Amino acid sequence: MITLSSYLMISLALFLSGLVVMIARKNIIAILLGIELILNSAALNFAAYTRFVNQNIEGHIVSLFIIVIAAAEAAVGLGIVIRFFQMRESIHIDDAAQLQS
Amino acid sequence: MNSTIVSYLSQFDGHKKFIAFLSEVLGFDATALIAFLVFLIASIVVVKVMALVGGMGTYAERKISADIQMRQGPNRVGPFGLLQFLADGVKMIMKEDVLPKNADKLLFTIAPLMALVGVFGSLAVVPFSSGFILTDLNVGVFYLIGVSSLVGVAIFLGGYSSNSKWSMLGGMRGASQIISYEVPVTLSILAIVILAGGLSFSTLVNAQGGLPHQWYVLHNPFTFIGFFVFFIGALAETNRAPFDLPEAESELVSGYHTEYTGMRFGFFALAEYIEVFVVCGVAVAAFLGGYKVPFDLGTGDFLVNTLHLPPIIGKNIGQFLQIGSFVTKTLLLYYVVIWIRWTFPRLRVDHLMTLCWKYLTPIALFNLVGCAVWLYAFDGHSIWELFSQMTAGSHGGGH
Amino acid sequence: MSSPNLDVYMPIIILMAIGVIAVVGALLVGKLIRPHNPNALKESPYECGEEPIGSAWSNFNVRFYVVSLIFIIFDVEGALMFPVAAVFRRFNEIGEGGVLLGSLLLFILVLVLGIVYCWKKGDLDWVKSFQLSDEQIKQLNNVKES
Amino acid sequence: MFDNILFLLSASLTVVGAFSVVLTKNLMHSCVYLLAALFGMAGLYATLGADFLAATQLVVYVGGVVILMLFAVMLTGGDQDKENKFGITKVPAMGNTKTFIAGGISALVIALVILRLVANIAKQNPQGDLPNYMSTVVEIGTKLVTDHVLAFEISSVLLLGALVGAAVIARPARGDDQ
Repeated sequence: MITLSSYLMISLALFLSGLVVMIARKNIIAILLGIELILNSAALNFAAYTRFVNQNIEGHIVSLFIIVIAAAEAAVGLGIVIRFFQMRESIHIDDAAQLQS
Repeated sequence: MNSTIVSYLSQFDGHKKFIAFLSEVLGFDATALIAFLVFLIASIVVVKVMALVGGMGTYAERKISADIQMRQGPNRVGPFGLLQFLADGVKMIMKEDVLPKNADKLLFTIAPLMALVGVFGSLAVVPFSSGFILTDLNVGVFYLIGVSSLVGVAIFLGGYSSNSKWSMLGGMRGASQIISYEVPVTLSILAIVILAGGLSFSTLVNAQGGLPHQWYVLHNPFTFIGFFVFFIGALAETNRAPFDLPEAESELVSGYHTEYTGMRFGFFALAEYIEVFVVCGVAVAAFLGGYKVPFDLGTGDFLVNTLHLPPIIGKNIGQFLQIGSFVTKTLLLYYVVIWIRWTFPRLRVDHLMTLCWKYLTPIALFNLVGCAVWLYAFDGHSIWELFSQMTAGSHGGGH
Repeated sequence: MSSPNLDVYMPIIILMAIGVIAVVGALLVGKLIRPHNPNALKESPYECGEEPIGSAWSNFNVRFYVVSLIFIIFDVEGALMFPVAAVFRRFNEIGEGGVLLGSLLLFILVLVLGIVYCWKKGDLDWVKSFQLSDEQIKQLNNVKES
Repeated sequence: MFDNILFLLSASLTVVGAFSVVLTKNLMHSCVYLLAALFGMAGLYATLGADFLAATQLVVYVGGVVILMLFAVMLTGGDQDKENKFGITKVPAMGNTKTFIAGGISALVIALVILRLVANIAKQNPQGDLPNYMSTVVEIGTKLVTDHVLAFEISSVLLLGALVGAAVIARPARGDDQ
């Protein structure tokens, strides 16, 4: 039987994977992959609640905007990564710690 | 709501009786089982026919090119060389499967799989007739755009995983070309969606008629240009000449599948030929009237009323006429695609990008705006309806 | 109808499964009948008979990224415009088409601004660095003459 | 019956893809596993009756974001563990045991917190039914130009900003090319 909890569990799994990727990886592109996973888990939650709880299409619209924003975020983030690589010849996150002294 | 081939079948009495009989024998509700079996059989039929189309595509390609270049073409295997593609297939299976030493083995294996899955997934929404459409999703066109973009990823991965410089160049070029030309294609389809008022293929087709002046390609000037933008974009998206830069023989050896041998190469080639058929089918469905038969023969009412056939037979004959109409138009476009390949020289890569971003995309945007304004200004009437109204109006004024 | 009817997705799954089975099956069947005698030369990447130097996985020009960047923006805008385009006709039939046309045109206008910017800045040119200005060509000619 | 099959297939594809993104050591592979996870997400949206979201997921992620990621990987020199030009030895770019332990512990803590919250929902087990939509496309389109028209227009401005910003950032500085 498929219930709301099963979708929430999948969403949780996606979120935790994204979290571990963001913390454990030191490659900026890999961190962006983690962010995509987390955004997707949020979008899945909205769609699942739409289906099971309030039957309101607004959840789908929020999910749609999450997808839009995720795409824009990926575009800008990867642009920054590429610029950073051109300047430092590295995509290691520790090389981007200039302000940290 | 979504209609499928099962919902078409379920309007016949025999289907219901069969389900009732089977449910009685098996002791549970057999509707789902029958639906699965019908889908499975229909899918296998479609895949077999498409494999045949892909195989015959290679044969047709050689015969037509031979015709254009005044040669004989394949003529040894079978009558007129018709069985050439079977010989090619056997050869492909018998070929040694070489895995380059430095290749990324996982990606090297799944790249052809991804190409084939993407193309097969897009087959599910191709409207062969009003009944024989595997599934008529509400988001049909949009789904097709999405799932066929798997082919772009597959080409990139195929180029990347070979770890050969030619493949890598071909893969990068291929991916950037496919994604670039997706923009004008999407915008052209968007213009048609505005006119038809829906995303499913049945909406697109049913908004058109059987005769050429009822097709969307002649609906108004914007769609007329839009058809050519779509067709050029579709040629580029399927890596057909004159846009076959990812596999340009003279500069990149064989492009993204340089290192692929045997069956793996065969799957890439098969995916490409089937994809050509699919995009030709989309062009037919969106612009050239789809499965509509002139004078509404396709619904079967005409046959039932004049020839006094039973409705069920009339309806099925109508379906076959629709399939014939769709397939004929699609294969004609397929011929044009092959004809173009052997007539035009290949573009240079910077010309390719200039054509896409500086010509096709602005034109497609202009068409989109034009179609939106046209729908608003003329209530969606086609240019012919406006003409006939005008002449009728002037007659009325004269009297 | 309470829950969505998911049977419409069945053919997609079946077709994709057929695709997977076809690939895996053909490769497995082929394994039985095809020859397999690899050697070092056969397994090295093809470079027209030369010894391959280095890996092919190296840096590429950034213009590939700019192209895919413009593409993804268009893609997302297309995704937002599709549902609006699908309801345009319905709105027009009840006489509310003007509002929708206005919002759609505004949306497209902003989209056009983006592509005009990229056009002006030369991001759409594939070979920007090879197009010399007239002055540079004159300089080059002077160098040749002297 | 088929509902469950579709759900199980999509869910397993999603979860296995997501976990493989965590576990693999190869950046290119993790991009492909991400593709699998996002593809499975499209199936999950389909099981939720959100057909337009499923198609959008396919178009935007499979066709767009993943290709962008793959291009970015290629533009930054494939997946090799490059040393930076100062030659400082650091943690490998794809992480080592220490970083994974840190990530695992934080994930465990957050998982416990979230599970505590979700437990209430699991007890209630809401079983709403979808209303009989014509199609979600029409509903979403209507909402986008009536209630959410501001968000619709502003998202175009957001995308314009993203396009201009990313193009400015990524564009090679004057003279870099020559």
